[in-house]
Order: sequence, then structure tokens, then C-alpha cells
Amino acid sequence: MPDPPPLLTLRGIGKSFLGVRVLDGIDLDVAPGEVHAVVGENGAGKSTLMKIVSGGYAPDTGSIEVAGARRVLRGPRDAQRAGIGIIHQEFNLLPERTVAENVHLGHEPVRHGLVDRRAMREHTRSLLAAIGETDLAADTRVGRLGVAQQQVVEIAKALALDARLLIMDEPTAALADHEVELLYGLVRRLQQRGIGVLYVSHRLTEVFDLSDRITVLKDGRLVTTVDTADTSTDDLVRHMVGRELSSYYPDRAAPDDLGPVRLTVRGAGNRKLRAVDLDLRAGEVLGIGGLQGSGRSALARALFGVSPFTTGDVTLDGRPVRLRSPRAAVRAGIAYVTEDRKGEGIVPRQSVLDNALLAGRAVFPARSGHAARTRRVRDLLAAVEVRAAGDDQEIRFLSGGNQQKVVLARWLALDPRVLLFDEPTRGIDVGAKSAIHDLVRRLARDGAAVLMISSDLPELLGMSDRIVVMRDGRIAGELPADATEEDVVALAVGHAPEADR
Amino acid sequence: TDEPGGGPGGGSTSAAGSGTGEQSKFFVQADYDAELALLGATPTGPADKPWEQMLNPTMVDTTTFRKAGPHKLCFSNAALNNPWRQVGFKTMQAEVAAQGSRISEFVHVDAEGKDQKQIADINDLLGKGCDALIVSPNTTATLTPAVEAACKAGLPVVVFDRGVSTKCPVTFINPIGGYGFGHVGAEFVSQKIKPGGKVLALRILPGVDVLETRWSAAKVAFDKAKVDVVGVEFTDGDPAKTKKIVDDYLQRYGTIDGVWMDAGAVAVAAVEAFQDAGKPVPPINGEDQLDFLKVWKDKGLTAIAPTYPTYQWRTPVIAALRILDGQQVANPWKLPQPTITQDNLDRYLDPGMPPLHYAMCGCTDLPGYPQRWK
Amino acid sequence: MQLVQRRPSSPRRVRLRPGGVLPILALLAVLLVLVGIRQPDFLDPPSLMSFLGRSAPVILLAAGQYFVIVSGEFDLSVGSLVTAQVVVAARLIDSDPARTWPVVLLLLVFGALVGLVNGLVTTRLRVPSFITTLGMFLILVGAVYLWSDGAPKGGLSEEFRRFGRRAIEDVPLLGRMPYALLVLVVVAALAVLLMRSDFGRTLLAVGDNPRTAQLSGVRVWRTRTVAFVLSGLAAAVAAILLGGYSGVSFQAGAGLEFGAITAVVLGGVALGGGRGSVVGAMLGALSLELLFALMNFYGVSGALRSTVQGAIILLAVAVSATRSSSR
Amino acid sequence: MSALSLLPVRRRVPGVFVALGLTLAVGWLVVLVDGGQLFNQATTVSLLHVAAGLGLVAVGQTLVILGGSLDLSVAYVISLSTLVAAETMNGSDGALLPAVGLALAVSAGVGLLNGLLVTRFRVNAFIATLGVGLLLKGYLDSNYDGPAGTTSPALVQSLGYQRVGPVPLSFLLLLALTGVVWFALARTRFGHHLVAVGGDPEVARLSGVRNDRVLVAAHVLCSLCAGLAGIYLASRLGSGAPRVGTEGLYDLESIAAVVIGGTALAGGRGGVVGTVGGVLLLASIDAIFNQLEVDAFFKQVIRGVVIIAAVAVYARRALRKAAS
Ligand SMILES: Nc1ncnc2c1ncn2[C@@H]1O[C@H](COP(=O)(O)OP(=O)(O)OP(=O)(O)O)[C@@H](O)[C@H]1O
Ligand SMILES: Nc1ncnc2c1ncn2[C@@H]1O[C@H](COP(=O)(O)OP(=O)(O)OP(=O)(O)O)[C@@H](O)[C@H]1O
Ligand SMILES: [Mg+2]
Ligand SMILES: [Mg+2]
Repeated sequence: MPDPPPLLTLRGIGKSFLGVRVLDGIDLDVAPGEVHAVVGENGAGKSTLMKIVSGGYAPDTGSIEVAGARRVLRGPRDAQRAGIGIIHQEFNLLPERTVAENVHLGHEPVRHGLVDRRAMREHTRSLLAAIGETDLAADTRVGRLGVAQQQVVEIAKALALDARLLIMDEPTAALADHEVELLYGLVRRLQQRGIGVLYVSHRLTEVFDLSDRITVLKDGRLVTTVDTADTSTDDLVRHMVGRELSSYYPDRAAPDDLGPVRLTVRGAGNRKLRAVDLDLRAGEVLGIGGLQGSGRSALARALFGVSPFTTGDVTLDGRPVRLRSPRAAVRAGIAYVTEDRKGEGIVPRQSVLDNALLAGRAVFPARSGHAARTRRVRDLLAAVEVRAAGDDQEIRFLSGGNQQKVVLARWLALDPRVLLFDEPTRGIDVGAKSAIHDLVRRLARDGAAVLMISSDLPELLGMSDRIVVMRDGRIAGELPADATEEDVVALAVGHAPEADR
Repeated sequence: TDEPGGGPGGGSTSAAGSGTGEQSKFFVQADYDAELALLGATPTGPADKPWEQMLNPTMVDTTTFRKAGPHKLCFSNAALNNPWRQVGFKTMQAEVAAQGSRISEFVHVDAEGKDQKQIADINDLLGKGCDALIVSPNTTATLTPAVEAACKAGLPVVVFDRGVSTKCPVTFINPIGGYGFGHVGAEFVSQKIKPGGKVLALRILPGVDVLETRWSAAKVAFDKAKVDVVGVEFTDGDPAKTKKIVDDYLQRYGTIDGVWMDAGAVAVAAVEAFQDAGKPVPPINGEDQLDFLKVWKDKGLTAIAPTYPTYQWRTPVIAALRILDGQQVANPWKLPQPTITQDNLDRYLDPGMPPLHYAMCGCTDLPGYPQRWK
Repeated sequence: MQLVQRRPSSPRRVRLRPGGVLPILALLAVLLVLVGIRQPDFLDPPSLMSFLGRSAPVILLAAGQYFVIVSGEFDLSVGSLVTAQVVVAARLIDSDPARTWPVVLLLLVFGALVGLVNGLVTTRLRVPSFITTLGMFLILVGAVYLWSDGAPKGGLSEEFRRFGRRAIEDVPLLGRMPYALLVLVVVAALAVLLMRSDFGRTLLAVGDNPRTAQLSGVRVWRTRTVAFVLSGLAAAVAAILLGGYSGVSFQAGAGLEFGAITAVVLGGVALGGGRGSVVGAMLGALSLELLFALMNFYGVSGALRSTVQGAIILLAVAVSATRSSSR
Repeated sequence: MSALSLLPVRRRVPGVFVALGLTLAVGWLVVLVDGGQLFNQATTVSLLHVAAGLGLVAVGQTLVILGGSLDLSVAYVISLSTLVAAETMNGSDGALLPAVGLALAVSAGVGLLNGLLVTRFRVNAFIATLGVGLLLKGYLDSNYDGPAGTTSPALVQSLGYQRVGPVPLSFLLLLALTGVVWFALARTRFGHHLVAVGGDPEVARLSGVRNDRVLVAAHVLCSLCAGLAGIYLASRLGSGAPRVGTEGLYDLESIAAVVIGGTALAGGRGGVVGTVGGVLLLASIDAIFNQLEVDAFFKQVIRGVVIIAAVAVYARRALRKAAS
């Protein structure tokens, strides 16, 4: 143990929700200047623990000490007072308010008893600059921002507190690689200033790059705390999952697995996209790369009829289709797993089963009887390994990763011909991630055409049969499966000449 | 608790009653005595035109208001939100039509039951060059300042139905009033029931002066007759609520021997509640609405219908014109308030008119009858 | 699906979760006991049946309101719709028995139509339903007064009134069976079935997160519009029963919209949508009606009634709300 | 209520003022053709008086609605406040200030009760304030048979009837109150926190906002505004009136004015300036119809249509804005 008292000491933390034990006897400490990573499967209790430390939940048992002094945190405000800041896994932002207002919510700077708007703007600007985000105006409404920019705002919001201990619950889930680099720099600077960081992530590379120590949680219990230097990825995975994971990515499609062209897009565009040409073949996984705001999600949303193409043509299996609404897209056999799970993926207060049945119920009258449909969805929920107290549990009580799996099951139940995945494994643990990767590959092998957007470059490179990189609403170029991360980044930032297609 | 002091009137008696509760703060013994005396008085004026008759009139001089016609009459109306006011207003419009060329323009503003709006309305009318102003106040006390302002503007003001607490209008027109109404019904019910019988009192809503006086007179009568008033309930004028209340009281007490109510709106519903429960309809009072009169006749009820005649809506127009002619008018102008009994029931029951029409409209001789009221 | 921990997922926990019907059942039981103490013969079958029959319109309105509320909207127009329907029925039937059925049909169509307009204005023109239905409330009240010149005309036929007023007498066991109760039972069964169907589930999803619902292929606007139509239909049926029970008056529907919303919330349905059961909503309405009867039996004085009513509603909702909350 | 609108609406709406301008222009023309004058002194004064009464309530209502709550008890608070004020004054000018203070204190007490029910006891605002309204109704019904008390002449002459040109003092009071509230929303922590709580209570809580305090404060302020409206009405009516609030439909009309003014019923978006626009719009419609002597029921139909149409127009504008 380090000499100065630890910044944070947790002893015997326990928490139950509606009688279900979610955390049990967790001990953990963070020293000044230490980056302490917390890893574990989806639903292991990481976010719950972080919310307890930041005052969002009250623990049932156990004690919290901050810098050696015992604290009872009656709410987030108490935690802020104690110098604890948090970047939440789910965004905690008000879409109707500006960036500056969001960043300072709860602790607005005042002068003569009045909110000092100028100070607020300037402080926000400097915080954003510190994360390397210089072209995000402080008085933009947050609702207008894309997911990645919202993530940046969320980070700035936590930094604004000037905390002694900063909790980061999957801060990079929505970030692209170069932004992750910037975040690394930030964390190191914080570290140098003696600030402790609790870092939760499913990206083990980050964990190894950043942390001094790693704590592994499993099913609400502490498995082990290890020094990062003394452990390896395989060890960590074994602790987390309880078994070895042999290979990360399934085999790619063999040339004769590829079917005919299923989806073609010609000269299509809308307010965000221009001159998009695209071919998607049955049996292939087409990866879409690009920086944040490059139009990847816009492409998926256009294909799914959320904000449809206004020009150009789309054909599906050779027939022209007009994808004017999500419903039309679903009927045409297209499925879309959105990147904003909380806002667009789940119906929070409905059960797991109802969530999984939603699309089927809405669009197709039960083809082979209600009972059969329910049985099939139950099988799918089991197949994607959803962890819940039961399929009648409200989905909002599931961990983020498990929610994502339920959303996947919803679409799989429809046997879609084209699957649009927008960051499908965001916030998903290693075990489940590889399960999802297998699933995606299996779907392709069974003849579906998969379009997968991912900001996780290793995943993009590991999963795709072909990679299309977008920039400024256009397709910047196409890369073969054996491209490197550098190739993708070069295309995305526009340094390399656009490759022929 | 926080007893409001010094409402209009104030001197309240509190006879120890059985279940009738405390006497209303609106109860004024002197007014009560006066109204009861008026019930027996003989009106002056044409016998076939009760709306021109006066009870114990004191005439006032109006020569200062004399003006050459035709006239512009303005009317600030409290509301048009119930059948009584509807029938009344139609009668008033017909009266205006009947006056022909004597009235050049008749301006009507409806305050929709809002004091605040009526104050604004009156203020507004003052800017419109009216020759006379007729006001049917929404609330006595609260409209007093506005009416005073109108008097100060120099034009003759005629107030009817509810009064104002100022003497400045040229005249205040209304029938005998609530005490008379309440007393007649309560006397009838107490006389017809067996001693110790149970009476249910149904009221529309609390806090409306006209209705308060009706109940306070009934209370005096019931207390005097030592009637057991088992309940005083508010119905909001809602027949469904009325039926439920009567139903529950029937269940609670087994029988109800008499029903008194402060307005006829729910009379038929009350009667139906007894019928539906398979019980005989006890002595009951209603009002001069035709649906009640019809049930009364069809089912042979023991009933009475005190009235608050809608023909009083004719009188303000007549009064205003007389004032503008410089003729004397009575102030206050007390109109007779007939009661419909078993004996004269047939005279008032006109099956051709709609169920919620008021028999005492005095409108049969007006232009457009009966179409205008259908 | 894997179960993290099976042990506490007993049925008890499931029913106790927010939005369940347990709290309203408890309230209902307390009220029944209180009535039973004061007025034991109220619980005799015939009298209980009559009570259920006369409560049927309000319960139906609560069911209708439930569909709208659970989809995330409000319907403030139901009270005025009931009034309008009763007045229209009286004028059209004009005491002619032969017109009864055509008019009943017309009322249903009219109710559905008003619901449709509410729904389309809310969903297609994106006017908040509070405003849409408040506007509709003003329009209906104004129009019906205008149309009937300020006083209801005509009359309802005995055939029409039968639905709300009469009963099948001498039924074994139950004593009597009001027609209104029959109608209620049928409609309630339909409502429960509907909420179990795909439509019902979708409706809940729409109320919970319309964005997700839309991105799952739900036609959100259509679903919500249907909810409004259902509310309009429920108001039509309620109007037929209520007109039958108490006859024509402008007061027929006054204040019913607030009663219905109160009942729905009392029944554990969340305003804002996405949670609660139609059975709870109907039980909420029944509890309110029972509360009124209770006050009649205990002779709570007329003017104090609203105080007692307000206090009991606040208490009931506060108790169930604080019990189900956790941090 | 949360999902009334999926689409973001720009904050600086007051598009209601466009509707107001149009309404006044068309109204002026129609009244002119009818042979009248819309903007004569008497009419303008009446219009502004009506607006002042509703406006005072609606400004308070804006606060609670912005915070994601609602107050249906305002109508009863108004009535209560007229009575407390008028009875305490009892016609004497000396008791003016204590009476005003007492009326406001009682109103604030009701607001506190509303606030505590909504926060501590987690009763939905709709039900909580409806219930508190019923409690007050019971009190008023059983204790008052009609108007009571007498407003001090000084108050009647000042707040009630004093005016500067065609602008009544009460309307100036409304403008001042609006200014204060606008400033509070834009420039105080309370304002920022209130809008945050209305936008997303969980986000606000996790950001360290003390939601409960903020909401309780909003409810107290709302009731204070209703109390102020009551004092104003007492000054107009000359006495306390137990039904003036409900007869005036101040509960529903204030909410309608707030929503017409562009504030989202779900909370978190809108402002007090729009509310005043909404109030003026409603009052203008009234004034125009009054001038034209339109039948009250026809007027009600038109009002219903105009309210829906006005909001529909903003909704469309917002839709187009969001699409661009
Ligand atoms: N408010 C709540 N009510 C009930 N159960 C909850 C609640 N919040 C979380 N849980 C349960 O607690 C468990 C732990 O959830 P938590 O969000 O902490 O997991 P996590 O480790 O952060 O997972 P992920 O990696 O997917 O984010 C899950 O089983 C979840 O269902
Ligand atoms: N909830 C939403 N509602 C409406 N539009 C949305 C929503 N979420 C995302 N969008 C739109 O989709 C776009 C996301 O695609 P964008 O053009 O930002 O490219 P991207 O590369 O997918 O960026 P990112 O990495 O942030 O997902 C956003 O700009 C936004 O306008
Ligand atoms: Mg988590
Ligand atoms: Mg994206």
C-alpha cells in the first residue's frame, strides 16, 4: 500500500436491487495518481459500483473512505463535494441545453449571485481544448451533436468538477481511435497531477495501456486485484470469463461463401450524404470506417429509412426499393441495431421478452402463431446469452451489454436479409463480444448481408470482408480485408489518395 | 377555524335543527320576513302580465334620464350556461323584438360566469354609447364596484335577478326571491310527510347567493316543523350523481319520506332514483321545468313546484324603456312568484315545449313563440 | 437466457413492482371493509350488482383513458364528449323508440370520429395532446350548446335508457344483472384481451420510448391514434350507459375526464406512458366510485366531501408511490 | 408526458408573437368592418386586465411546467388568496401590507404542500395538485357561502383600477414579474437547475442538482404567483370570492397559455416570455369576439380551434426547423 492514505477506500460494499444481489463485499482502493482499472463481464456490477462511489446509489452495506475520512454519500452532490467526478456509461446530458450549460450543470459559476455565462463558456472552451476538441462550440445545443461529440461533452463535464478522483465508466466506447489517443494523454496528465482514476472498459488494450492495477469483478464479487505489469490479457480474460477464449475473430468468408449482390446504392444522397455508391453482397460483412461525424451512422439511418435518401437509387435483390420509413425497411428485410441504445434501442420499462418481440409484433402478424414466435425469441435470447433475473424483468435493470444483446435478439427474430450494425459491440464484454462476432459471421454465412459500422479498428479489421471508409458524407475509398489500421486512418482523414474501387 | 366576518348581511340565526347544520351566513332575518310577507301580498298591475306587476311598490322619479328614442340598450349578462338563463335570455330577446322600433340596438355581452370578465365587460360597454345599461350580476358583492362605476358614468342602470350592494341603480328587479322559493317547497314537504319522517335535501352547489337563501329558508321551515333532515347533499346539478346519492340514502335509511331541493334541475333524476329502487316517490318539490311537470302528472306524484320565473327577463327591457321615457318605476321592482300546485298543474304543462323549458316564462304572447324557445 | 440469481424472482416480487395492481386492490379491500362495517347490506349481491352497474360508465371511461395515457398522451375531451353524445342522442331519438339502434350506432361512430380527430391532430400535426383535447373539449361543449340553443331538446327512448337503467331481474345467485354491468364485463374482457395482444404490447412500447418503437417498425402515430379512437369509443359506450342511467342533461359528462385520469393513476398507471395495466385503471375507477358511496353512507357533509376525497386520493397514491421507490 | 414531442424545438420560439400580431391585425380589420374599434381605450384596458389576471398565474405555471411538473390547484389558491387578503384587510388601508403578506404566505404554504407531495411523497404532480385542489375546495365550500371581506380601498384604487394611459398598473406588475422570472431562469442557478430537472430529472440528480429543493421552490413560486393573482382579483372585485379562480378556469387556461407560448408540457424547454405572448393571444381572441358580440358558445368553439391551430403552427415550424 502506498504511503499517503489512498484517495478512495471501499470496504465490503454490497448492493441489492429488488432482492437481487448485484454487488457483494467489494474491497477496492485507489491511490493518488493511480489509474485503477475495473473489468468484468456485462452485468458484473461495474457501473453499479461506480454509481455507488459517485453517490448515484446508496450502498446497502460497506463503507466508503475518501482520503482516509469515512464518508456517507447521500447523493451525487455529496460525492462531488468530496472531490469525486464521474463519466457515466450512459450519457447524462440534456439535449435541450448548450454544451456549456451541460458541462456546468449543478455547479454553475456565479458572480454577484448570478450565473456567469461568459466564465461558463470560456471554461468549457478550455476544457474542450484540453481533450483536443477545438471545433465544438460551447453554445451548441447538445441535442445537435453526434454520439462521439456527446461523449466528449460528457468527459468535459466530469473534468469541470476538478475532482481528486475521476471515475470513467467506458469513456471510449463511443470514441474513434485518434480520440482515444487524446484521452490517453488526458488521463496521463491527470495522473501526473496526483488525481486518481477509476477506469472501466471492455477494451483490454486500453486497460493495459493505461492502468497501474486492475480489479476483476464477476457476478458482483471481486475476483482479484492485480498489478497490470504482472498480468497478461489471457489471464485477465480467464478471470473475467472463467474460461479461455481462443481466438478473437471468426474466420472471414471464403470467396465462394459470397452470394449475389443483395443491396446496391447508386448516386444516393441526402442532407448528410452525397453521391454514395455501395454494393453489399449476401454472405459478406462490409465494414464501414471513418471518423466521428463522417456520415457512417447517417448512411445506416438512410438505408433504414430514418432519414431517407432524397436522391439516387437503392435496389434490394435486384428490385428497386423505396426505403421511406423504418417500417418500410423492416418489411423489406432490413434490420438496424442503433448506436444509441438508451434513446433508440430499448423500451426501458418493458420486459426483456417484450423488448425482444417488439419489431416482430409491430411489423409482422405472427407468422406461425404467437406461442411459436415467443418460443423462438426465447431461444434467441438464450443463444445470445442474455443475463437477467428472468425474461419478465424490465430491461432497464439489465446492464448495458445485456440490453444490447436483447436488441440483437429482436432483430435476429426477423431473419433479416440485410443487417445494419451501428457499433454493435459498444460496451460489450470480451466474452459476449466474441459471441456477437461469431453471431454476425454466422448470419453472414447463412446468407445475410451485413453492414457493420465500428469505431473499434481492430474489430473493424478483424470482422470485415471489405472495408469502406467514409469522409464528409462521402465514400472516401474501399479497402480489402487485409488492410491495416494505418490504411483506414489515412483514408478517413484524407491523406491517402482515394483508392480505386 | 377561520370564520369569514361581515359578509353581506351578517345577522344569522341558528335554530337548533336536526341534521340541517348551521344557518347560512347569507341568512338575513329581516329579508326573510319581508319575502314571506310578500308571498301573501297582492300585486299591482295588469293581472295577465305578471312581469309588469309589482309587489308593494315604491316608485322613483326618472325624469333626469328622459331621452328621445330609439334607444341603444346594453346588457351585461352573467352567463348563459344553464337552461334557466337560456329561456330567460330568449324571452328577453323576444321582448326586445316586441318593442319594435323603440330599440335601435341591443348589445349583449356574456361574461361566461366570470366576475372578472363581467367587470371588464361593463367597463367596455361604457365606451359604447349605450342609452341604458341592464346588468344581471354574476355575484352580488364583487360586481358592486363595476356597477357603481357605470352609475357614475351617468346612464340609467337596471339590475335584475341577483342584486348589487349599492343603491345607485335606478331599479333592481327580481321576483320575491330565494327565501320564498325555499320556504314554499319546505312547507309543502314538511306538511305532507308523516311525523318524524326523513327528508333528504338536495342542493346544487354551495356559495351561490340565490341558492343559499333558498336553503336557509327551507332550513328554518324544517327546523320549525321538527323534520328529520337526514342529509344535505350537493349534486352539482348532475343527474347521475343525484341518482347515486338518493340510491345510497335509500339503502342507508330504508326509506326517505320527503325530498326537498333548491333547484329543479335534478328533480326528475331524484324521482327516477325512487322508481328504479322500486320505492314509492315521496312528497317532493321541483321547479317549473316541463320535464318535472310531466313526470309529476304522469306518475301522479305528490309534488309542488315553487318557481323563480323566467318572465323576469322581460321586465328589465320594459323598465329601461320606461326610464328613458321619464316614467316612474318601482325600486325595488318586486315581481310575483307563483307556485305550481296540483290544482294549476295542467295550466302550465305544455307538452309541445322541450323538456327543459320553464313553464313560467310568460312568453306565449311574444313574437316567435313557440319556435324561438324550441 | 441465463438467470443470474433465481432465488428472489418469486411471483410476489413481480406483482409488487411499480405499476402493479396490488396497491389498488389493497385500497379497494379497505374501502369494501369500511362500507361493510357501516352498511353490511350493501354487500348483498343484488345491491352490489346495482352498484357495479351504475359505476360501469365511469369504469369504461377509465379503460378508455388508460389506452391514451399508457401511450404517453392525455384525453381531456372525454367528459365533453359524453355530454355531447347524450345531448345528441336525445335530440336525434326524440323519444322515438324506432330510432334507438341507429342512434346507438351513430354515437359509436361519432365517438370514434372524435377520437380519430384527436389522434390525428396530436400525432400528425404534433400538437401536444393536452392542448388538442383541451381544444376539443372547448369545441364540443361550445358546439353542443350552440346546436341545441343552450338547452337539451328531445328525449331518450325507453329502449335507449334500458342499457343504463334496467337490469335482468331474478338472476340466481347474483339477484340481478344490470345491462350496464353486462356491457362492462364484455368491454373489460375485450380491453384485457387487447392489452395482451400484439397491439397492446406495442402500445406500451410506444408510451415507453416512441423513438425505439418507431425504429422497430412501429407506426407510432397510428398506434397512438388508435388509442384515441378507443378512448372515443369508450366515451361513446359510457355516454349510452350514462344517458340511460340518468337521462339528458348538460351536466352528464362534466368533470368526468379528471375523474377518469385520477382513476387511472390511482390504478397504478404512470402518466407519461409505458406502464400500468388496464385492470388497474378500471379498479381505480371502481375504488373512486366506492369512495363516493362510502361518503354517502358515512354521511360526510356535502361541502367537506372534496376534502375527504382529496385526502384519500393523496394518501393512497403517496403510500403506493413511496413504497415502490428505491434508490 | 415525457414523449409528447420527439423533435427538438428551438428555444428562442416566441413564434406566439407572430400569431398574436396576426390575430390582432385580422381582428382589428374585422372589427373595423363590423363598425367598431378594437383599440379604443376601454377595450384595450379590458384586454390588458384580463391578460394581467391570467398572466400572473401563467407565469407561475411556466415555472412548474418547465420543471416537468404541473399545478392544477392554482384556481383554488387564487380564490383562497382573494379571501385571505380581503378578510384581513376588511376594508381598512392600514391592514393592506399584513393582508398581502398573509395571502402570499398562505399561498406559499399551499405551494410547499404541493412541492412536498411531488418530491418527498413522489405523487405525480397531476394527482398531487388535483388532490390539494380538492382539499382547498372542501375548505372553501364548507367555510364560505359567497364573497367575504372587503378589499382595502387603497388597493382597489391602485392595483385594481389605476392605469398609466391605457395600461393598467396590474399589467405593468405582470411585465415586471415576467422580467424577474425571465432573469431568474436565464441567470440564476435556480433557473438553470429547474430547466435541467424538467429536461431529465435523473441527469440533473446525477449532476449534483438537488431536484427536490428545486421543484419545491418552483411549486412555492407558482403558488405565490397564483396568490398574487388572487390579490389582484381581490382588488378588482372589492372583496374575496370563493369561486373566482374556478369560474375563471385559471387552471386549464394558464396551462394552455404556457403551452401556446412554446413551453413543452414535458418540461425542460420553453420560457416565460412566450407565456405572456400566449396570455395576450388568448385575451385578444376574447376581446375581438367581445367586440363582434359573438355568441359565447360559438366563441368557445373558435377558441378551441384557435388554440389547437396556433400550437399546430409552431409544431410545424419546429418540424421544419428540425429538418433543416
Ligand atoms: N436500477 C437497477 N435495478 C435493478 N437491477 C439493476 C439496476 N441497475 C443495475 N442492475 C443490475 O445489476 C447488475 C449489474 O449491472 P451493472 O450495470 O453494474 O453492470 P456492468 O458491470 O456495468 O455491465 P456492463 O459492462 O454491461 O456495463 C445487472 O445484472 C443489472 O441487471
Ligand atoms: N437520435 C437521433 N435523432 C436524429 N438524428 C440522429 C440521431 N442520432 C444520430 N443522428 C444523426 O445521425 C448522424 C450520425 O452520423 P454522423 O453523420 O455523425 O456520422 P458518424 O460517422 O456515424 O458519426 P458517429 O461516429 O458520431 O456515429 C448525426 O449527425 C445525427 O444528425
Ligand atoms: Mg456498465
Ligand atoms: Mg455513428
